[in-house]
Formats: sequence, C-alpha cells, structure tokens
Amino acid sequence: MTVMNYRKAIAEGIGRALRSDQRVVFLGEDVGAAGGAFKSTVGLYEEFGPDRVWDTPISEQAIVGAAMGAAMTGLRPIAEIMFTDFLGVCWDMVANQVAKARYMSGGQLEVPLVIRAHGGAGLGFGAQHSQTWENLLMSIPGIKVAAPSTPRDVIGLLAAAVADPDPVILLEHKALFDAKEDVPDEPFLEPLGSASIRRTGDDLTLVALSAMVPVAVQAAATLEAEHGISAEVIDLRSVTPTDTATLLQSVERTSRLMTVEENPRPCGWGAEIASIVAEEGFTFLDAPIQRVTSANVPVPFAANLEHATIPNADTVVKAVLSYS
Amino acid sequence: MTVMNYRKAIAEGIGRALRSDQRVVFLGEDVGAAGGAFKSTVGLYEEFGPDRVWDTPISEQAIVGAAMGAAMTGLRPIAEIMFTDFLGVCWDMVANQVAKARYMSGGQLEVPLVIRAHGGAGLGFGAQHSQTWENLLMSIPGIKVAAPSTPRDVIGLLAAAVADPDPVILLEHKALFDAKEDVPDEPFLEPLGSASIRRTGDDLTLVALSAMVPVAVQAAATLEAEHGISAEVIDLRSVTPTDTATLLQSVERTSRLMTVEENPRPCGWGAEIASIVAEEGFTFLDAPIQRVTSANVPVPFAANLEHATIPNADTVVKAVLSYS
Amino acid sequence: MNAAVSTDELTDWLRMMTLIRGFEERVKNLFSQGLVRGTTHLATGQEAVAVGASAALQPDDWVLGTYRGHHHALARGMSPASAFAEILGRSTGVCRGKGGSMHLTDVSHGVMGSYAIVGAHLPIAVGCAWSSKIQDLGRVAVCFFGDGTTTIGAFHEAVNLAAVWKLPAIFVCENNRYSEYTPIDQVSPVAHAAADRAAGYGIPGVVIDGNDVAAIRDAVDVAADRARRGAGPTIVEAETYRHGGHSRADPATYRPEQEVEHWLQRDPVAAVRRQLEATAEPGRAEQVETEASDQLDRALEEALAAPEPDLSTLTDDVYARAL
Amino acid sequence: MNAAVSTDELTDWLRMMTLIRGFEERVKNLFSQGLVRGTTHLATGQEAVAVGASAALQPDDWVLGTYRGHHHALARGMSPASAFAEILGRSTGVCRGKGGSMHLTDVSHGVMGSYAIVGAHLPIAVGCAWSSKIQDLGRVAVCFFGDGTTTIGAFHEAVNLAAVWKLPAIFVCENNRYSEYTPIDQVSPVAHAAADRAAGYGIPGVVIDGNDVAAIRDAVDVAADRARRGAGPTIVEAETYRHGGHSRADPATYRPEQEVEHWLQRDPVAAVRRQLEATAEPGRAEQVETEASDQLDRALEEALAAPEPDLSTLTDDVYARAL
Ligand SMILES: Cc1ncc(C[n+]2csc(CCOP(=O)(O)OP(=O)(O)O)c2C)c(N)n1
Ligand SMILES: Cc1ncc(C[n+]2csc(CCOP(=O)(O)OP(=O)(O)O)c2C)c(N)n1
Ligand SMILES: [Mg+2]
Ligand SMILES: [Mg+2]
Repeated sequence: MTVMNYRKAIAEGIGRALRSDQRVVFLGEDVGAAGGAFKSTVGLYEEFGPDRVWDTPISEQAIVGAAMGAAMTGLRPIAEIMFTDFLGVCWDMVANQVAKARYMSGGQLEVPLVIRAHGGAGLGFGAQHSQTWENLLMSIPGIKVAAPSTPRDVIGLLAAAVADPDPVILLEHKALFDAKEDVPDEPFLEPLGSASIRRTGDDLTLVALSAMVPVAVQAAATLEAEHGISAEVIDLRSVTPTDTATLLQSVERTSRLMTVEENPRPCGWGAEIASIVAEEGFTFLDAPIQRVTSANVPVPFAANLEHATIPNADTVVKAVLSYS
Repeated sequence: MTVMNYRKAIAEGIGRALRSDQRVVFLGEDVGAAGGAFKSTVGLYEEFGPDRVWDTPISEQAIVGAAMGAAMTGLRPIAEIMFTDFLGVCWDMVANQVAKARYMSGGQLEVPLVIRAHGGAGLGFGAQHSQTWENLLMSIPGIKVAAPSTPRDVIGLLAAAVADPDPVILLEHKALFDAKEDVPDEPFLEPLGSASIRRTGDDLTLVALSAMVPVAVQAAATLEAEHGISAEVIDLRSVTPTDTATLLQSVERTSRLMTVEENPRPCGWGAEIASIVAEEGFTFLDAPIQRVTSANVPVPFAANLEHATIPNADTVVKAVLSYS
Repeated sequence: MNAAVSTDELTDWLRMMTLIRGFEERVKNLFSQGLVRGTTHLATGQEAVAVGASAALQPDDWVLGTYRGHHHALARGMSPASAFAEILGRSTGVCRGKGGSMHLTDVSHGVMGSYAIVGAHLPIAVGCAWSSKIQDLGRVAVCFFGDGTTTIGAFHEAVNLAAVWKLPAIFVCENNRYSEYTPIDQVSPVAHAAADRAAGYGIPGVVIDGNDVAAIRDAVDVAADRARRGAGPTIVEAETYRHGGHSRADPATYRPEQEVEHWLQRDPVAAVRRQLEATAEPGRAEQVETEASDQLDRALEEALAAPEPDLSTLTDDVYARAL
Repeated sequence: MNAAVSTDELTDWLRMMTLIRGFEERVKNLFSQGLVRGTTHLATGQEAVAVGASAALQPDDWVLGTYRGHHHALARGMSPASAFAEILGRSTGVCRGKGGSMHLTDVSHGVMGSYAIVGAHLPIAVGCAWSSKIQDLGRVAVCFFGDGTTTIGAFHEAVNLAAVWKLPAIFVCENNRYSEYTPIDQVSPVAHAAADRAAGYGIPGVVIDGNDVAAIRDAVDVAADRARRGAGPTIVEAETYRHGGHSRADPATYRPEQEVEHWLQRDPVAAVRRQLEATAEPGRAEQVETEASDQLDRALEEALAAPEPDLSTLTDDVYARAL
C-alpha cells in the first residue's frame, strides 16, 4: 500500500497501464514533456518516451480520431481531453463515431479506447472550464462512462477501462486532486458498473458521484452527529453501466432516496437514477425522491456565486431536513 | 386558413420571419439556391435573394459562429443544421458559446438566434442521421429548446423563437414532413414553454414530443376504442422552458403518467419530466411513472430493426395495458 | 504512364469498374422500387478513383470512405452479395443490416468503415496511420473524401496531425465539383480545394485526372511509397464527376448541360474499355462485362433471398457484451 | 514607417502599454496573494499587438479575444477598475463577476467577448464581420488568437468562410511561439502557423514584428482598409513573446534561457519608451508612467472595496428573463 493523492493516482494509473500492456499508448495536449496542464501526468514521458506518450496539437477532433483509428487497429489508446468542457469541440467524434462504430459495422469494428478528461467546478475556472458532462455522456449508447471519487478508484477504474473492449470515458474531478488514500501496490481493477457503498445507513440513501461523494459523506456525518439521521452513501462510480441493483437494495432498506449531483438539474444523471428507482422501487419509497443538483446556470466565476451553484454538505443536510 | 404540410410549413415560417423583420437572415448548407436538402426551404432564395438567404460551406462551427456573431450585433439569424446529428460537430458552439455568452458577459451580450435542425428516426437514414437530441440540449442552461409536432406549431414556434431575445433551438422531425394541418394566414405565434393538450382524458396522461405526439394520439384512440381507457395526450412542444403546470394539472386528474419519447432511455427528457412530476406531484400518483423510450441503441438501418427501436402506437398501448 | 499498363491489369480494372457500375445501377433500381430505404449516394462516374487507388495498395492497407462509398468497398474486395444485402437491410449484410448504404464496412478487406458525417473519418484514418507507425506495420491508411469536405474543421486537424507526425496517411479527395447541390468554387476560395491546401501543411499536394485509373494508381503509388518510407502524408486530388445527382432522386438540374456532357464523354469505364479493346483479343471486354453482370445478378438474387435481421439482434454490438 | 509616428501617438501608446503592463503585474500579485481564483493568463510582452491594432481601429469596430485578453480589453478602453473587479469576482466587475479573467467583455467599447475554448471565437468574429456586411455598417471585426490556435478546426472553418464571403474580418495571430508548454514548431509543420495558411484561402497573410506598435498598426490599417473596401479578410501574424509562463504559476522552464533573454531585450514597452524619450521633452515618459500607475492604484483600490456579487444575481442573465 502507498498513500497517494488523486492527482498522482492519475499518472500512476496511466503508468501501470503503459507498463503492463504494450498496446497502450497515451496522447493529449501537453501530457508528455510538460507533465500535463494539471501536472497529473508527470513522469510518464520520462519513463515511456515519445513512442508511448504523445504530445498533440490543439486538435481535439484529431486526438479522439487518432485514438479511435488506433483502437480499431490493435492498440489501446488513452486520450486526454484537458477539460471536460472541451468534449464540446469533439462531441461528434465521441458521440457519433467512437460510440457507434461497433454497432454500425455489425460488430466488425472494435474501439477499445479510453478518453479521460478533467472536469468540475469549484475552483474559479469559469463557465467554459468547469462542467461535468456525465449526464450528456450517459445519454449516448455505445460508450461506458465512469467518474472516480478517490485515488484508488482513479487507478482501479482506469485499469478496468483499459482492459475493456468498449470505449470508456473517464471523468476526473479537479476539486479532488488533493484527496489522499492508500492504494495497493499490486495490480488491481475496480469493475465498471459497480457502485461502492461509502457509508452505511438506515434512514435514507444518498447517491453521489465524483466530487459529490465527499460532500455526501460529510453531510451524512453531520446528519448522524447533529440530527440522529443515519444516511447511507452510495458512490455510483460509473453511470454507464449503472449499478441499479445496489441502489435498489439500499432503497429497499432506507425507503428514501436523494441524488446529489454536480450538474444543472434538467436531464441530469440524477433524473435517470430517480426515474429508475421510482419505476423499479416504487413500493419501497416512503417519500418522493429528492434531487440536489447544481443551479441551472453556466458556472459563474465569482467565489460566492460559484459556491452557491454547486451542492455542498450544508445544502444536502438542509435538503434532507426539509425532506417531506 | 391554408392547409399546409409540415415540410412546407418550414419554408412558410422562415418566409414569414424574413418578411416581417429585416433583421432576420437565414443561412445553412444548400438552403438557398437548392431549396434545402429536404426541400424544406424551397422558394426562399427566390423571394429574398442572396442578401437574406445564405448558402454556406460545410462548416457547421462557422455556421453557428456566424449566426452568433450576427445575433450579438443586431441581426436575428436563423441557422439551419441539416441533420440534428450534425450538432455534434458544432456542439461547442451551441453548448459552450451560444448558451453561455449572455451569462458570462453579465448580460452584455445578447444572442437572439434560432438554430433549426431536422432530426429523428424511422426513415432508414442510419445511426448518424436519425437522432433526436432534445434531451442533450435540455441539459444546457442558456438555450431554449422546442420541437414542433404539427405544421401550425412549426410556424408558430418559429415565430416565437425569432421574436425571443434568447437563443432557441428548434428541432423538426423528418417523419412528420407530410403531416397536414390548417394554418392561419395572419401572423401568429405559439409561445415557448406552453404545452398543448392534444386529446383530453381521465385515466392516464401520456406526454410526448415531436413525432411521438401522433404516436401517443393514435395509442390513445386505440386505448379508448378497444380497452375503454381514456388517455390524455400532452404535447410538450418545448422542453426548455418546460410547462410543468399543465403536466401537473393533468396528472392531478389522471393520477398516472407515461412519457413517450424518441431517444435512448438514459437521461432522456422523459426522465426529467418523470422526476419533476414524482417530486412535485408525488401525492397525485397512483402508480409509478412509466417511460416508453427508444431502445438503448444507435439507430439501426434495417427496417424491422429501426421500427423496433422507436416507440409506436402498439408499444404505447401495450405499455399502458401492462401498467402496474 | 498508361504505356506501362498490361492487358491483364486493364482486364482487372474493367472487371471491377463494370462490377461497381452495375452494382450501383442495380442499387438505383432497387431504390426506385422502394426496396432501399433512406438514401443512397452513387459514385457512378467516379469508379476510376477507387479502382486506381486500390491498384496501388497492398491487401493489408486500410481504406476509409464516406456515405458515397460503394465503389471503395467493392474495389477492395467486399462481396457484392453482402453489400447488396446490407443496402437492402438483410441479415446477411456485411454489417448485419445495421449500417446500410452509408456505412459499408468490411474489416476483412481493410475497409475500416464508411462514415456519414462529413470530415469525421479523416481523423480516424490518421489514427489508423498512427497505429501503423507505432506498431511498425508498414501499412498505409487511405482516406477518400469529397471536395466539399475540405471546408470542415476535421479536415484541417487531421491533415495537420498527419503532417507533424509524418504518418503513413494518404488523403484522396474525389473532387466531383459539388457538395450536394453547391458548386465547390462557391464555398472554397482556391482552385483546388484539397491540393492547394497542402502547402499549408508542408506536404505534397497533387492534382490528377480522376477518370484515369493509371494516373490515380501512379499518384497513390508515389504517396504510398512516401508514406511507407516515413516521409509523411500526401494529398491527392482527383478531378472527377458524378454522372447522377447527389443522392436518391436528385435530378441534378443545377448543373450546366454542357458540363454534364463534357464529363459523360470522359466516362472512366468507357475509357478503360477502349484501352482494353485496343490491346486485348476481340470479345475480351464483352466477356468481362457479361461475367460481372452475371456475378451481380447472382449476388443480388442471394441478397434478396436473405431474411431481415432477427429482432433479437437489435441490441447486439452496442457493446462487446450486453450491459 | 516609425518616422510617421508623432510624439502624441507615442505618448498615448506608452500610456496604454504601461497601463496594461502595470495592470497585469498587479493581477499577478493578486493571484500570488490568493485573491484571484482559478487561473489567469498574462500578456506581458505582447502589449504591442493590442495597442498597435487598436491604433488602427475605429471606436465602433469590434474585437474578440481569448482567455489571454486583458491587453485587448484595456487597449480598447475598458476601465481598469471594472476589469480588476471582474478578475477579483466583484459585483462591479465588467461582467458582474460572472466571467472572470478569461472572459472580459465590454460591449460599450466593442470588446465582444473573451473566449476560453481555443478557436471558438474565430467563427463568432466572422459572424460579426458578416453582420457588418449585411447591415452595411463599415465596421471590421478583429479576432486575436494564438499560434497554437491554428491547429484547431474552427480556425479553418472561420477563415474559409470569411474568405469566400469576403467579409471585413482581420485575423490577428499573436505568435508567442508556444501553446501552453508546447513549442509551435512541434505541432505545426510550417514556419508561420497562421500566415503560411493564408494562401490556402486565397487571402493575404503578412508576418510582422509583433513587438513594434507601428508595424502592427500599419498592418492592421492595411487589412482594415481592404476589409472595409469589401475585398475580404487578412491574416496578420505578429511575432511576439510572453515574458512569463502560460498561466498562473507556470515558471516556463521549458523555454531556452537565450530565447527568453533575446525577447526580453526586445520588450515592446521599453521600445516605445525609448522612442518617446528620443522625441519628447525630458520627463514625459516618467510622467506618463506615474499617471498610469496612479490610475491603476486607484482602480485597484476601488475594485478591492467593491462587494462580492449579491447571491440573488446568481440566476440573472442565464436568459433575458428568468424562465
Ligand atoms: C458534418 C456534415 N454536414 C453536412 C452533411 C450533409 N452532407 C452529406 S454529403 C454532403 C456533401 C459533401 O460533399 P463532398 O465532400 O464534395 O462529397 P461528395 O458528396 O461530392 O462525394 C453534405 C453537405 C454531413 N453529412 N455532415
Ligand atoms: C479547445 C481547447 N483545447 C485546449 C485548451 C487548453 N488551452 C488553453 S490555452 C492553450 C494554448 C493556446 O495556445 P495559443 O493559441 O498559442 O495561445 P497563447 O496561450 O499562446 O496566447 C490551450 C491548449 C482550450 N482552452 N481549448
Ligand atoms: Mg463533391
Ligand atoms: Mg501561443
């Protein structure tokens, strides 16, 4: 075991993949010689050299296209899109090409690639550098989508993504870079489509993803300590596939569900989770499912506005207390 | 009143806008001299000439960018993106630029543009020419999003969109081109954010959009005739803004809700509607909200597969009958 | 260079060009009969580009094309029966009926997909070329696209990346003078929409007669050689013409009659036929044509006899295994 | 051409360049003190481009820039107090605190936005130019962008559209040799990433000394003239250098020391100062500098005294009226 922060875990995870599978190559803007815009890929270029770690021009369509073509022809590329928001400039490549190639070709083409991006708000990067698009990606069949909330999951989900025969999008969160955790030294893998129970509880289920997981955990602690409410916290980890079973089992016990998501409310992943549970677990529920989401605004710059935009432990606690 | 089909109504609506407001300009690929890839803009170039109707290169980013710059500086552009799927190649322009400019500038920039696209499945156009992305667009704050189901609404919603100070995305459906309806000859406008009750009923509410509206109406007729079930059909018309009030009023009476949407299930607009109603109308509901959606696949080409992908009146009727 | 073309080569070319021409004529008929759904884009008149390029390639090279891609797929060896079946939406289609006319794919013949969003396949082709370089496979990736495709962003990103990384990619522009109904000179400010851009990427850009099989073969040969040497990509702009409309029932009335006439005179299939007749024994051309026609008739019959895909396959191949 | 520069002009230029330089030094300090959140991209060393271009423009012309855009906004007349306040996230910020350092916008001075997705503003600038043409306003739209921006698709689409429609747009590339940490020659295969592409669009592409205010003014002047005549766009590539790192605390160690030294010698602010000293009465330069510094101190004080935005404004300006 080694204690490692989330930022370091990114390079560690990519390094492990490059080390264990010669088919893995890594590309993106400034990921090599510079060690990444967030220093999240430091050391990889030095260890693996320019044949495995490729610095690209500012050409997101070409980055994803290059990864796709390479994946179709025997490699296992990991492509970095620096900020999740920039998926906008290569959305066609992700949603119309990568996601559909296997299906349109009747199974002939395989696209085993990984696209990683740094997303999320809270750090003052403004409206075009702070989004979380798990929900948009979740709406596209043909890709898998995961978002780690801990260093261990950064490595484990990446290992699963690289091993996966399908395209996987991994969304890391900038606000989690300094989170620390013990990480196994030996190879391990966290399966896609398996949620993780971060805290057990009986009175209600909080389901969260990425940076909202620590928020939910903190809220649960406060609820327990100050209000005697026992909340279970489920880290969804991947939105596609969705681990519906773990969710339903939890709600069957707690009878209440609240989703905690960092994205504007309309068509968030919370709406999907809420709808699934409302359909399949209707009889379990004692009260309407509540959704705590970001405000329905582009992410504002000013500190107080930005903090008011995204959910925090306080807003979750308040929402729970006012739960009908 | 003039009887007009949906395809003709598109040109009629754009023509009315060009005629009544000199600030309106229209641009897109082959929209001018050729009258549109679907012949949905026939006659406009002849009437208004090359200063009002602009044929563009195949450059969707530049098309939306041009419309945005023009909207910021006094014009009211209508931009055509030929197929909804092609919003993928200009997703950044739509979701990160057009949608956020007003907010990021603290209200200084205004972007009163309209982007129209032809979407939808059912006609054998395959996976990259058949999508409906109302749900993706609905998840982006800063834009309004509507999808007409009738010729009258094509004209009325376009009139509202052109008059609106905000960017509006209008998604027309290829499968509706031949639908006919009486259309007023005098100017009129269908407000954004106002749903339309297409059929009244007492036993359950079906909410649909675009090409799913006639499907729901047909299903309701069958339910009434063959099963004595009285279904109310609500045409949502715009997903942003959402007419929650009309929905809740209906569900308050019927106590049951089914969404009928043409897009893969995860994070569809149906999930959002279901979640809103489940939260705000929990006590009205006698049974879980059901969602009838497309299969979670890229749209396949073969006729039988494609028809099995999208909901039809039969699948809706069956779903209603098996409603718990 | 045509001097260097043997009678056997001419025979092969005529066989393939006749096959493509006949294939597309049948597709057109099927479409008119309502048996082909959606849309279909014929390459009638542009066959030489596909056949000439294929003549320069190795069996394990890769090609990527567009919605107007029947000719590329057939020229690489896709079976006409499975192509017909695909376009008819049958279970025996090369994509099991999921792709259709716009998405013919045949990995066994290096046809790494036909893509229907303009420009999207250029970066993907660059990825194949990058993969060849990394794995030292010596393969080239050929990307076919139209003149109108030079105005979309992906074109620029793809060519730039291939150029800076010196990848074994060949960008073959089939300049048929129109993107849908729009003449290329209305949307592109340079005389040769593709080749005139090459200098901006520091790579060769050549303009050739796209109706001359040998000229295309030679140009792609030079480009492939350069690519395999590690010297980087080439843009080959082949000037050609589609005899019919953009798609489906487009009567293409926007084109001047003389222009159409001019190009019909330069029909590439007729040209190869004339060449063959000049060197081969009498009757060879007819024989080739009859064989191709018979092959197509059998293939179509086979395709028409095939069932629709089983409904149970609807959710296959979204992922490697169902979620 | 510098002969034609009057002392008054030099005085104005030095005033504005000193203002920009001082503004950004203060921003840097504020950032180090933790008072500026997120990131900030300084144009220290590139001031001449903004000041030179502005000198060639009319008050009602439009400019669009990037996350590295303080200099453009100030050169066009944005008030330093409202710029500071914006960067500090205060209610009196020019964007009411919603935009931040990367999104300075001041419509009253024709600053039609600063955009933080590389390349996105080029098509938008083209739209402004198109609007000017349609409305016959005689205005030009100037778009500032970096060398690295020439590799993204939007660049290509924007320049192509402006060229075919002959729009009054001016594409000003500030070639500071790096995109973030990557040298431009590693990602672009031509010597002049912007100007060498101009021929591919049939438009003029000029390369100028980006640290020479008069040279920039003259080049933009020629381009503006051409634009207003309806002759179409121009690419102006200004060779310059940022003295510091890409953003925030980037120490820019990836740059050779000699290169940095070479460019520090060519500091545009020092150059204008020397020119002014050569023609104006003694003390004029110092006076200008003191005034600028005082103005900045007052502006910063004002900004620091301003409150955070009221929380009630959070949902303002998503739409014209709340939904
Ligand atoms: C991004 C995108 N925009 C528009 C279209 C619609 N479209 C299909 S083919 C075509 C014309 C393409 O012209 P060209 O590249 O010259 O190829 P050609 O059809 O002549 O072979 C257009 C505009 C598309 N498929 N994708
Ligand atoms: C589409 C996109 N990709 C990547 C980035 C991250 N990024 C911000 S600035 C920058 C470098 C831009 O270089 P250049 O165009 O030369 O401008 P400079 O910063 O040198 O002024 C990059 C890669 C971005 N903002 N947008
Ligand atoms: Mg063409
Ligand atoms: Mg730069």
